[in-house]
Amino acid sequence: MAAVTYLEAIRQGIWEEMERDPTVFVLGEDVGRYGGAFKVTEGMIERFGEDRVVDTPISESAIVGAAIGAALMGMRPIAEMQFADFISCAFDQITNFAAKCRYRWNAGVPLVIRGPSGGGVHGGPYHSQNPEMYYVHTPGLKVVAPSTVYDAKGLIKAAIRDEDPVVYFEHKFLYRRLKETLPEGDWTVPIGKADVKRAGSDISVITYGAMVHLALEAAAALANEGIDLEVVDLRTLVPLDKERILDSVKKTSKAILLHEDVRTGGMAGELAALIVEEAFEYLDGPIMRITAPDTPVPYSPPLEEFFLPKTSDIIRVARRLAAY
Amino acid sequence: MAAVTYLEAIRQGIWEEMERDPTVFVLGEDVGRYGGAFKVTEGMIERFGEDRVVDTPISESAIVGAAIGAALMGMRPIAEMQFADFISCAFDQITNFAAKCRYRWNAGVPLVIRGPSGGGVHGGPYHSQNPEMYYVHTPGLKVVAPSTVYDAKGLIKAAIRDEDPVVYFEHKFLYRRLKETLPEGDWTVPIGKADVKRAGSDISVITYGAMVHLALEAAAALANEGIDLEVVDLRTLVPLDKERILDSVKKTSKAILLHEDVRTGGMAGELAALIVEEAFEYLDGPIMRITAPDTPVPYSPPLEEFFLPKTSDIIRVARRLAAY
Amino acid sequence: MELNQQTLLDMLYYMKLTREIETRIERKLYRQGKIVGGVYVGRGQEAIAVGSAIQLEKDDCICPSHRDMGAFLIRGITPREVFAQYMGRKTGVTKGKEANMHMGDMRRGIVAFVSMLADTVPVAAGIAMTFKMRKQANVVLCYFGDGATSRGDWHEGLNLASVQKAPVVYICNNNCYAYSTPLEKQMAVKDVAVRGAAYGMPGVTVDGNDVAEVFRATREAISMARRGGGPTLIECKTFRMTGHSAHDDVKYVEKELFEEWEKKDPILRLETSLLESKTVSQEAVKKLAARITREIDEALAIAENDPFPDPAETLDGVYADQSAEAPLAFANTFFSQVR
Amino acid sequence: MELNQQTLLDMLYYMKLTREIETRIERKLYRQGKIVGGVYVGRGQEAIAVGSAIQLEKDDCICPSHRDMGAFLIRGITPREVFAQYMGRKTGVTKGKEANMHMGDMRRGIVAFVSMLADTVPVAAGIAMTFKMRKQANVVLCYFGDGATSRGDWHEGLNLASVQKAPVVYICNNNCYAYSTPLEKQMAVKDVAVRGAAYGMPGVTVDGNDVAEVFRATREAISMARRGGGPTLIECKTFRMTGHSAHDDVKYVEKELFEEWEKKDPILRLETSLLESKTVSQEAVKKLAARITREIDEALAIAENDPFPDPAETLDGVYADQSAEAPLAFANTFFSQVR
Ligand SMILES: Cc1ncc(C[n+]2csc(CCOP(=O)(O)OP(=O)(O)O)c2C)c(N)n1
Ligand SMILES: Cc1ncc(C[n+]2csc(CCOP(=O)(O)OP(=O)(O)O)c2C)c(N)n1
Ligand SMILES: [Mg+2]
Ligand SMILES: [Mg+2]
Repeated sequence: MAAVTYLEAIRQGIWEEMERDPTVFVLGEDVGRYGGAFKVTEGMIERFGEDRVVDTPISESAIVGAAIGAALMGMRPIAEMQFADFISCAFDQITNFAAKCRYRWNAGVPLVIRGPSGGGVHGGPYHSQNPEMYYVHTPGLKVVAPSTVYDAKGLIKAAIRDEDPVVYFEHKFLYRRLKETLPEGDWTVPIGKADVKRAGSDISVITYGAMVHLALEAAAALANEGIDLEVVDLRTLVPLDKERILDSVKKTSKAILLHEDVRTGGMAGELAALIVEEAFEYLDGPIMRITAPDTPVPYSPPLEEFFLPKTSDIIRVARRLAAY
Repeated sequence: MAAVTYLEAIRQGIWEEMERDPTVFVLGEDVGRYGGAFKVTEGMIERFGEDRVVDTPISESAIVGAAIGAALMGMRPIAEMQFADFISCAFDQITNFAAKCRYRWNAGVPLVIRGPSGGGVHGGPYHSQNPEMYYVHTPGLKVVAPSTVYDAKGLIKAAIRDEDPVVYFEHKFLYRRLKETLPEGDWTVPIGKADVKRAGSDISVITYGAMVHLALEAAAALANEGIDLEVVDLRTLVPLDKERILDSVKKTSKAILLHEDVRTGGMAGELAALIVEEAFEYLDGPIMRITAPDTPVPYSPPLEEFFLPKTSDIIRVARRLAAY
Repeated sequence: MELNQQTLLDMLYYMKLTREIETRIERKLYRQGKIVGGVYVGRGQEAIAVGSAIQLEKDDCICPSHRDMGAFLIRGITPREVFAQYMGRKTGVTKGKEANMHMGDMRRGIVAFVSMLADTVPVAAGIAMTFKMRKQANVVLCYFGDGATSRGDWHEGLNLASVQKAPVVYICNNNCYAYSTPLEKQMAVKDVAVRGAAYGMPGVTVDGNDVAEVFRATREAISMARRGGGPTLIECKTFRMTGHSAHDDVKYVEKELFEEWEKKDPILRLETSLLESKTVSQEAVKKLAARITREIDEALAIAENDPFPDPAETLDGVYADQSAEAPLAFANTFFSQVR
Repeated sequence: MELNQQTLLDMLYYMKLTREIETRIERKLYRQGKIVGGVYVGRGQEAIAVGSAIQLEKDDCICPSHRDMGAFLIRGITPREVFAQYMGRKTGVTKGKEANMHMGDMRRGIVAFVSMLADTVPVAAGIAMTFKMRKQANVVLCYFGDGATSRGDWHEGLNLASVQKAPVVYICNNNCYAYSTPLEKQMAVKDVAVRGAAYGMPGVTVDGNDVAEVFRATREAISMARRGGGPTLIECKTFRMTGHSAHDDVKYVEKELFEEWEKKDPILRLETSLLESKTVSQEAVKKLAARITREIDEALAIAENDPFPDPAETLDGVYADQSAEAPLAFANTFFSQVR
């Protein structure tokens, strides 16, 4: 088996599910002949035809609305947002319609909304966002953010098979930068399970998405100094794998919460609350957040560089926390 | 001076600002002759005319969009959402346009978006929401949620005068249930300042909106048992009055974080993170969250009753925490 | 479906049943404090839902809005379920989770309304696209008011349905008001139907108080949709013979307008024409009224004694694995004839 | 404004300036890796922005979209600012905070584009409503592509503007594609202009590659708007003579289409007609080209040496009290003639 990129892994996952299950289909802007702005759906229209690879007008709200309609009928639509930033235009359909159908009237809406999120490519304020918290905060949705090629494939397949609406944030910085040889056969990565990407004994770094790789870099750097980081990759933000998180913190007694998203109201807050509520007695130091600052994502390289959390930030904070 | 309700206080505040400043105007659905679904704008069209009290089509996104356009021109629009739930339909304009104008191109957008939020009136999933976190998590917005008649008036006036976009959530349960005699003259309540609604020494209950009253009830009840609650009313969620919050927790060493909004990704997470980050050494017990569960707001009375945080919840948790 | 005597009688039944149920809810139960939350009724507009939904077949779908009680009844929601729904009982269609007109059940092809007006418009397009993908000759009827046509989702939904030639019929009740806002403050056109042309779809205006006209326009649109001809926008001119909701004193509408439209009452009109053409006798009409009263009395008696949901159910059903019972997707698989 | 010789010459200048700046950006700077982020140009569409914006007066406003460079230039954005903007420099219009076409400056009556297509459409309505409230006889020109008309905000904005009789002119560049998506997959109508009727506003279609036609249609719409007659929708038929952005190989467009439209090039067309009518000499055209090259060379030389913003500026300006300088609201108070 040849190694595939993160992006190819997502394509493979969708492709396999479309082969396996005739109710799976894709819709979005330019997903057909063009294969999508990032080429995630490349080749699909040739294989599966126009009925199952639907080019839409620029109507994010209607894309999600139509996906809901199809899902109510037992289909399994995958709606692409050309950039995750544009999911804002479908916010109402996602949070008020898709998220609440099952609770309100016991109607399942097994759909996936996916798109490229994240910065590091000089996309500026509207092509770099990390919109996960808007959906994490909405009961009824599941939210997924894979950090590796393996997880990207396994989670997209699991998302498609899930009975509930799943918002799947892929990280565009990782699209072509990661490569991995994947196992053959039909396998998934379960939604709701975190993954310890590196075991360690001193500090738990709890994170997800592209930041996982910074955490691993920091861990490698700190190993020389005798600071042993455990890197917990959430993979799924909702439902949250509380057990795995708490186990890790109970073991290390110290936690760094790391995300690329802005700070206030970010995932780190939720994690901090969970930890102080349920593992207070185990804590040997303050819980530290490393996040983007509370600003839009700026465009110019020195600004974006400043905005994004860096490996050096993790190293600095970990040293301080280790010394606490 | 006669006592006024929470609702009347908001009307007074808007009215006074409209008298004071010709750039202030109101727009929204049924705000004109009808005076708004809850009558907040009653009488204004007769006083200020159709140009300054604008009835709009059912177009939340355009209402906010038009408010942005007017604000860019130096006007101070106040956009009413008939129910705060419907703010979802304007999410993109608020988070991507209004919130980011100043940062992106140094353009001020002094507008207010206001509407009735919250449950307790059997409104069901779409007339009971507490959507504050979607806006708290968006840099560039300020978010306000008054709990008293005094604060409601003082904060709406401050919001109108603010140079930045302010999302102002009024609580519909309080509209006609609270009454207060207000001081005469022109005064405001500063945005960004929390208020200790009851001083106490044992446990800080940090909260906002309608929940403040539950906290005060609980405090009264627990006083007999020798448990002395301090009730900190945030009033403003962004910018957060970190100093006041930390001062309180440093004094009491214990904190309960209380809100009507659902739990995951809620304000309590942000507060917990702040406290463990900055006041870890002062903590004498876990930080406890009391919130609505992670579900939509159900309709039937026994369900909604179960859903909403109750005074008895606070009492129970406070007792446990006091004994910790 | 033919517009024959039986159909006319069926329509009379459903229109009168609608009127009586809603009258009971608005003027009795609401005032008695038995209704949980708000009440919106479709008094004077009954011909629209009934004249259209009556023609649906087994696997068709409806997306009703907040004044389309008749459509629910035709799709098999029983009066007892309706009352239980409005009183927040466990036996309501949504088991107490949801309010009044927000009834949904995919087994009966009914999508639950979402308060955000026009949100069902693109959803209806998606259901219709599914019919097309599956090569099922089914249709969706999607209902909304004049006010809802101002929302972005309305536009996106109609446009998508049209580009996709999806088998959906969009039915607007133009009752001259959106809450207190008259048409001229909502749109600078006189007829909502002209908006069809913006999507390259037929836009027709009919007298919404004439059930036969509604029936015929819908029949044509349905037949075009089933044949793969794509969507139609039907505007039914009517008038809201109440306040916006039960608590609205509706001072903003001139009395004369109510008086004028009272004369155009769709039920009165159908009944009169059936009597004049001797399709039914006075006797039969009386019997029908009595039957309806009986049905409603019985339903209400049961519903009033129906239990409230258990508080702990608050936590159920946010996700599939928490659902008390099997999910109800696969709409049409489970569908069974309702009439 | 008269469509006289001077105006035609001014328009030629701005169209050519646009073309040259964008060519420099797309074919030189981008390939040299000097541009930060993506590049969208309006090659072949220059007549639209120029033929319309040229007519604006002091306190008027524009809401440009991503292929309207000419409108920025006419409103006084200098080539140096443009280059600095695209290279992420502190001297760019947005000081490095924002990307390429997202330039805005209320002092010059320019609203910065937001990527979410059509988001400026209701904003333009709000600006125009303000003119009306203040009884200023000013107008807003709001630009967008064919694809943007599918968005809900487009609908809500046009409807609101129309109900409010707000002085705004909505200008659609219909360049036959939205990214890779051809018109027939976006809408079931042939002309975007027909959508005007849905809002009770005039909808006119013009040849977008004929700057005089664009000029005349806009002049009429502007004059109607200033007189209080409300908004107009102008559709300018054109063609995108590039890929969607600099990285798009545009395989989905037939070569023949490019060849066909090449012949309709708006600059060539204006130049030829000015030469044929002897309004300008060959000599003058050459001089104009040389002047533009010189202006651009000079601007670029400066911009390439302009500093990047300081990293710490990342944190500035989210809120008013953090702004390094005074906020720039009150658009028109500060406005000064730009040409
Ligand atoms: C997005 C949104 N905004 C506001 C409301 C509040 N609201 C409920 S019904 C209504 C008026 C609806 O008018 P119309 O669509 O004409 O329907 P009608 O009630 O006249 O049948 C309004 C404004 C809502 N439900 N959804
Ligand atoms: C809401 C939204 N969805 C998707 C995009 C991505 N996108 C950028 S430009 C574009 C095509 C725009 O087409 P059109 O409006 O015709 O303008 P053109 O580029 O042809 O001038 C798309 C899909 C976007 N910017 N905003
Ligand atoms: Mg209406
Ligand atoms: Mg285009």
